[in-house]
Amino acid sequence: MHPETKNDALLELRDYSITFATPDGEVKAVSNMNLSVRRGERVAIVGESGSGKSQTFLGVMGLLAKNGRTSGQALLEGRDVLALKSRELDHVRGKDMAMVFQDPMTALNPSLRISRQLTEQLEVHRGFTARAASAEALDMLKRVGIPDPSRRFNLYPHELSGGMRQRIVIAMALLTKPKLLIADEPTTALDVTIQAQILDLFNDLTAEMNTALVMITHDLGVVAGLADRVAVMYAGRIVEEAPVDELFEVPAHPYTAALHASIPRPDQDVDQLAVIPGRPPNLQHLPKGCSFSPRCPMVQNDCIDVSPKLEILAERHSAACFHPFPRREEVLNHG
Amino acid sequence: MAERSLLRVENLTTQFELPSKGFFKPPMLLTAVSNVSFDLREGRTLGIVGESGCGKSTLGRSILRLLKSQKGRILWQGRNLLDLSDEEMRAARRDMQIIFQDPIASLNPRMTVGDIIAEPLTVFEPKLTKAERLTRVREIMAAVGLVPEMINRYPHEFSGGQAQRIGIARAVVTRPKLIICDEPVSALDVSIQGQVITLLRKLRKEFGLTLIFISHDLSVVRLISDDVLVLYLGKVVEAGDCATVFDRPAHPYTQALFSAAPVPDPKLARNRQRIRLQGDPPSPLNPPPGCVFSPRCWKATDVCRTEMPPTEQVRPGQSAACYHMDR
Amino acid sequence: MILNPAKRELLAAELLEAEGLSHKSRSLTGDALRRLSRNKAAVVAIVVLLLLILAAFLGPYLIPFDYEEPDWAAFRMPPDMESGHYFGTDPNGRDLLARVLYGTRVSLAVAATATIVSVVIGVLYGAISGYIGGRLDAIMMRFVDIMYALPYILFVILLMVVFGRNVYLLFAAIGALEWLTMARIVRGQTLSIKQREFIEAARASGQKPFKIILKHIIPNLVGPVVIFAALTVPEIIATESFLSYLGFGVQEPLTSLGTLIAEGTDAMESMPWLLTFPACFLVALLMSLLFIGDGLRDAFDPKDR
Amino acid sequence: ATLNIHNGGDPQSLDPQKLSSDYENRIAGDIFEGLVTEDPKDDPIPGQAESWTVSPDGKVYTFKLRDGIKWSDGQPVTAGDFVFAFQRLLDPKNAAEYAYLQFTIKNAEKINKGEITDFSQLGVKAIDDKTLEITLENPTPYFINALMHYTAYPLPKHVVEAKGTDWVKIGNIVTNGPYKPTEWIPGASVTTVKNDQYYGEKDLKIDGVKFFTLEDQEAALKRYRAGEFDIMTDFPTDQYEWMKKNLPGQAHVTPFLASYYYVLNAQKPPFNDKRVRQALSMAVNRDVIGPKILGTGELPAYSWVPPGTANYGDPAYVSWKDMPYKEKVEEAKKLLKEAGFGPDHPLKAQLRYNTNDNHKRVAVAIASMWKPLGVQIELYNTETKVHYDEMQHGQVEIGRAGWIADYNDPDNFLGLLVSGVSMNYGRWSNADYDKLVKEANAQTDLKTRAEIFKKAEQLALDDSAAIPLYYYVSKNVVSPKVQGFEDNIQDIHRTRWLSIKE
Amino acid sequence: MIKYALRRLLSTIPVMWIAVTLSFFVLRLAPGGPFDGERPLPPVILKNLAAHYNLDKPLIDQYLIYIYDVLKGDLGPSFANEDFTVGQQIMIGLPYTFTIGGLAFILAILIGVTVGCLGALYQNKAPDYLLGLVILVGLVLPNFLIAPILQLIFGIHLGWLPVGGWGDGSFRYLVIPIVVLALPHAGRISRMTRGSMIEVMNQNYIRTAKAKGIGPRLTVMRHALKPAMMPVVSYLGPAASYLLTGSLVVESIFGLPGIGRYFVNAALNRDYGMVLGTVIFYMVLIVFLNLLVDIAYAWLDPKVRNR
Ligand SMILES: Nc1ncnc2c1ncn2[C@@H]1O[C@H](COP(=O)(O)OP(=O)(O)OP(=O)(O)O)[C@@H](O)[C@H]1O
Ligand SMILES: Nc1ncnc2c1ncn2[C@@H]1O[C@H](COP(=O)(O)OP(=O)(O)OP(=O)(O)O)[C@@H](O)[C@H]1O
Ligand SMILES: [Mg+2]
Ligand SMILES: [Mg+2]
Repeated sequence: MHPETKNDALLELRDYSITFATPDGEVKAVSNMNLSVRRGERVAIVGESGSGKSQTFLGVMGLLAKNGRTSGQALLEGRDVLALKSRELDHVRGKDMAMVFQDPMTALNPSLRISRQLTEQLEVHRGFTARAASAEALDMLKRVGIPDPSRRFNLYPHELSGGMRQRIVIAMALLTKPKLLIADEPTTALDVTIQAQILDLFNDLTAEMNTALVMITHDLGVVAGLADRVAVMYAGRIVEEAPVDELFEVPAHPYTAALHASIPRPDQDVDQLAVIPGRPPNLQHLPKGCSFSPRCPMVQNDCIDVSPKLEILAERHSAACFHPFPRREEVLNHG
Repeated sequence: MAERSLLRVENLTTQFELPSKGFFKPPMLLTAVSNVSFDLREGRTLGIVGESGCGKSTLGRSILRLLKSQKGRILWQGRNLLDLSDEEMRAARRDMQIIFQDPIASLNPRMTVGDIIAEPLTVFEPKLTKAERLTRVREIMAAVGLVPEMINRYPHEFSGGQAQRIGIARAVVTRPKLIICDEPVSALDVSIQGQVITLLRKLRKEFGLTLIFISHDLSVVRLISDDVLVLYLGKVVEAGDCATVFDRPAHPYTQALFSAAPVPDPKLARNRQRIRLQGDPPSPLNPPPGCVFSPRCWKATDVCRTEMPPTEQVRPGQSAACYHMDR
Repeated sequence: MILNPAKRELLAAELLEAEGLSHKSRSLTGDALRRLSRNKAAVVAIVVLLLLILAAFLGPYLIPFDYEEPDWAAFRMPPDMESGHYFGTDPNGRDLLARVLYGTRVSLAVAATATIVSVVIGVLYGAISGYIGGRLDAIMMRFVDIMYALPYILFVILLMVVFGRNVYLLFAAIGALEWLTMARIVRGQTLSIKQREFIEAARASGQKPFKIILKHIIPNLVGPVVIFAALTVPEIIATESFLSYLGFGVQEPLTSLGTLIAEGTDAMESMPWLLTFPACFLVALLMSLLFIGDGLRDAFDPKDR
Repeated sequence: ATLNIHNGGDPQSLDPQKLSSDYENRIAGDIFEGLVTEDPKDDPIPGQAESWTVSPDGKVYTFKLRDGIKWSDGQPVTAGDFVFAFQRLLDPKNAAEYAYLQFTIKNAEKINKGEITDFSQLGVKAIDDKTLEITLENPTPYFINALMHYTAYPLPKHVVEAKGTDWVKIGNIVTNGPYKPTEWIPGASVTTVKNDQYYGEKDLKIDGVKFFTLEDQEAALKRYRAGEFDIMTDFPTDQYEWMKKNLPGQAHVTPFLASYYYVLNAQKPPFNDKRVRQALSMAVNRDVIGPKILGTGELPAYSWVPPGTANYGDPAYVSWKDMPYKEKVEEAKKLLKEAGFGPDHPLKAQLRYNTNDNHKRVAVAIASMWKPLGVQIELYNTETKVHYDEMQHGQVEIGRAGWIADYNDPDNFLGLLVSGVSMNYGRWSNADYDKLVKEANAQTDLKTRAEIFKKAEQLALDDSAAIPLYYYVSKNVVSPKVQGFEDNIQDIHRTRWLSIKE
Repeated sequence: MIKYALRRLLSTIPVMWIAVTLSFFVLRLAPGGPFDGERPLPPVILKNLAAHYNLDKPLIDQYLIYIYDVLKGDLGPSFANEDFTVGQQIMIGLPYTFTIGGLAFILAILIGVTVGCLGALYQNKAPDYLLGLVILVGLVLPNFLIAPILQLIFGIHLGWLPVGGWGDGSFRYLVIPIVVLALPHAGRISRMTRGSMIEVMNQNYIRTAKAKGIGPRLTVMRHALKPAMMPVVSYLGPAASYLLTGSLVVESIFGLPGIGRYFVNAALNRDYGMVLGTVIFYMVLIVFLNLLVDIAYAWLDPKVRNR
């Protein structure tokens, strides 16, 4: 199902870091990250909220906030997009890689009609006429499940519900059939029926156009249903990377394991909800050793002094931990 | 815990006036919430689920009178909120808070997080000293999983999930009696989600907090809610005791909805069956006659397309509006 | 081997300490000032402005000539080092340097008074009108229309009749008329800001309307307000010199930069120094204000650093 | 060839009875012609009247109209048109502002006051179409001069009666002067062309004139330099030096029948004290004002009537005219001390002037000239309307004023100091003076008349009734290609005398 | 929308009435009268004049007569220019004023918006500072200084353009006045545009637009400009009304027959009829322009629409 050869990598992040300058000091949102995504592959990025998932890919798109800086390399088909001039970057953005933003409410321009916002990239990147672009856009609206698309086509964003806006944003990213689609929590604002529909759509489109999908999500259900491979982030680092089945079956990193354990189960009593103890990391003052160590149930002295590197543990399964594969009971902790 | 009625909503209807297309046409009316009634007792949690765009957020905002409702009553501790003066309403807000669906948009971009969270405190507990307020803010930040050092940052410097937690912190900081949570955990990873839910449970235990919990995440709704309300196109199609409804959904729409919930297990996920609905959801501007779900319902018959089914009790603690429901 | 709980506590405490570096709460204004100090153009502008202020208020004591006393030996004298008239003299034989310094002082005072008046009134008025909306908005805005239409000059004439020739009062009066546009701008911005969700959030927090205006609307107006305030200054100075030209401005022998320039313009070719020096002062003054305005705008925008 | 004249302000009207200023006069005098008109030197010459006779008592003037004079529409100009014009001028309903200039005519004032409603009692009669008889209240030596004024122009009775107030509109208006107006854009210009019905049409060398409205003199000078104007009727004083260098011979500066003075409120202390008035007057260094402060060389004024006024001779002067300035100041200090003012009791006063750059400069200079006397002056300028309103109401301590002669006669100046007249802003009042002026005006013999006037003037000067500062000059800029422009004391230059050398 | 516009227009009637009434009475409070001047008029003449213009009647009667005439569409006589009524004078000057003011307005917007956008794009970089300095000179120097400088350079030394006047109304005559009028407004518009453009460029939806790779030009023109124009548009209403009512300074420097001078001179001359005429004219204009501005708000920010 997924191509194996390494040189087929579509996106490759090498020693990639992001820092933000704030008055209180530097925030290291992403530290020395390495990741590769192959053509047509569907990679899910999960991890703690605030661990740098969104910023990683905003950085790739060249869309960081003004106080953000990237370093390292982000190769898209071998070209380092971080080094591109803004004109060259514009040839790549929207055409070769597209992104669905996390916050659909503010991602749409409140003063432009949906139609305008949807069709323009077709006109710019693919030379469509206005009419052809409208037809294509309408078609896409239908596919993302917007009811009565021709009427909504000419509305302004604020006249739509959150879910609809989310779907507009998705449609926008899909329209140019990019090689790499980055979807940042694309379905959080959607009800499950539409979510399912969108996921199906992602499934179909990635297969159809051999689009690689990077899906950032918190919904492990979505991960389970869609992804081929999963990368788990914590405090700006990838702490584990594995094919989806393996990750769910044998999580190697204690954080992954803890996450897994925290999934609410239908039969569960609320008061037994698992949580990870301690406080989330402060990206301004990361511990010297493993950043998860202050919260890790398995922590040992070596964890505190040295930061573990991402190491291959099994075939296509790597983790950054000195003491991988905890037992389930060990990570369970009821809040 | 005394189980008296805290909030009772009767036949609440909220409409939006949309600008008309033509110069001379009258404005169009969009009925976002239509005739919704429910009763919420103190300390209970009401889950609201439904398709996106079905009016969940509108319902929540209408209850707090952030939107004007056209019809119905909102009885809060026996008083109809719709009759209160602006001043009285402001006082009443002390006990009811809302967590907004869109985390970033609901934060003032020119206020530091600390000020944002402290705002309800300055309004309702003006006697607090600065230091006390700061302590409260720090506590609550820690409780929702935010590093208190971020107190001086501005909203745009946060990730989606962090922003959402700021919203949560602001809502709970005054320990209100009722919180309307509009997708409070959608952007949170499961672990922090657990932490937030635990926090809400704790408040409920300690202060008798009552919740209205709007979410797309059915497993969370199931986990936290006592009662559940299923909305479709602004109308309640099914309501009842959470466990009962989840175990034996009666309305076809509820069934379809539940079947679509993703399962966090790749193997199961691949082999899962779900009910695929045909057709598009109808536009709320001109809802279909009869049952609003009928155009997409696989059980629909002629009567469904012409007449609105009445709400009937399915079994104790569960009612639904359907001619063909599974009893 | 699992770390013992005691060690874990210790670790957490250490971490807390490391974090505890900066726990002071900061405010938008404080942040803004700090950011302003990093904006090169703004800092240069501030320095220029300070120098001008110093010159205007201390300068007259340092030069040997008075701004109203003619030097009977030197009428219309070009800049001259020997006699000590570095900027030359005017057709009344008065030292131009002294007059320019006094003029700067007066212009600064006009600008400050009128701008403050116009900003305070304009912002509050516009924000209230826009935020409350509805009938009140309509009435308040129609009032602005009326104010616009009333003959400005007539106003000034009347003010002069009622209050006599008080310069500062005149400035305040100019400000009280300049606020109209400010109010309209603020109202326009308020209309769109009040649609944003965080305003709804503030209402849900039980904030009173006036507090919402103060804490939520106005901070988000800072950009346009600061910029327009900076733009108001040249307008006020122009208005002042126009009024002086009509005879309603500052009274001789006092003068203002605008008046000096107006006089200098008339002798642009025959006595260029009469124009050049006051014009340079005015340009320096206004340019620095405008750049400070731009800098403040940038500084008050948390997204912009 | 056509001429472009910078004319200053915007004319109020083309109706000669509704005018009030020199820029209107410039147009009106080109398009209308009275019984008497001006030669290039502004001396009266026959206009529409070919000749006239005066009765021995000096009260009845009989004018013989020229043959073949016509309105621009071809209708003849008759004595009736003059009668009509005078009656209309004096009709209170028409409220002509300058009607009073013709109050010397018999019953004119009474008609204007509404005391006489029968207009036929006015002293202007048409004996026949060609003969006009004007009877005066008193013999008035300057009456012929007064007839050059626009209030004495004839009106086309047939048009005014047909069109009412609209008769002045371009398209309706007919005129009897050398030119006729063809276009008027308020705020921009009035254009005239030759009137082919005019009796002297053949001698006109200028085909037409465009009178430009442009109040900004600096801008006007620029347009002049760019060749857009041929004549400027005023120029900014500061440019005089520059023009002398860069436009040699083009700036004309000529004494002008007008004086610039300050009044002191003689009814209120301290200015009811003659010593104070004299001290202030003496302390003004008049010699620096013209050349230095204004820069156009206005001559210092030590008399009330400007030199060169007709029917007069040399005016009377203040006694201390030729004292060196230093001594004047010493004397002034002494006088002030006598009046009770000194360092511990300084004289404080407000000096008012109407808003204008030159007035401001003069006021500033004079204030500093007074400073050594220990006089503390507050300068205060107001708009013209307020200034004169307050001056007339005696609300001013020291006030700036000026007077431009309406007609060339000492009476026009000396009348300013007569008790009770509205232009006596200082309210200086002296019964002897009033008597002398009245007596002089009753005289038919010009020489005695002048002597009595001079006595009156001396009296006023000795009592320091006001502070004359300087005599105005007229300022014109005339392109070298314009010929026939003769400087004269009333600054009147009719286009019919001009020509252009190409 | 039409209903809203009509309602707004109707609401102007009381507003205009108030403005006129206020002005009418305020005017009479001012010292000095229409006939005060360098030469005091003898009491006879003054009496005649007062009777001629109804000024001898009780004030309230004068007011009623005036209102009655206005309702008939007659703005009454002007005291300063007796050959034309107030209405006629305004109508004569209007075409000139509107031509120059309108062109200046368009020029100001074009320059201002362009410079503002460029300034925002190159925020705090060399082009921003340079453009800022250039455009600000026009803003900082008063127009009574800029006008003669341009006259000197282009009219006298270079001889390219006429120094003043309307001439035959050809474009050559209008260039300098239009530029002089437009410059300060261009400067203001540019500063305001720059400021709000920077703010808008930080919005999330601009990030979306950038992500689409449609290039900076479309991003700015299509996505940022509209929202960024919000505060600018508020300024454009008053700016247009300034420009369309002419400017005393520019008219008197260039000798243009516009109506701007009436606004000042009428008050100085105590030309009661003209003052009220200008008030009425200005009211009509400002009400109309503000209506346009409010409509523009709705266009720029669709959320404002369903207020
Ligand atoms: N402009 C900024 N300045 C400073 N810090 C920032 C800025 N933007 C983001 N951060 C910080 O960078 C970290 C990573 O943010 P990011 O948005 O990538 O998180 P995320 O993993 O996407 O989280 P979520 O799941 O909540 O969206 C967060 O801790 C956030 O606080
Ligand atoms: N301000 C508004 N003006 C007009 N229509 C609106 C407005 N807000 C919401 N609507 C409409 O009301 C309906 C209900 O919207 P609402 O936001 O309540 O949906 P929701 O159930 O919260 O959906 P989601 O799950 O996507 O958030 C939608 O059809 C939406 O288009
Ligand atoms: Mg994110
Ligand atoms: Mg919602």
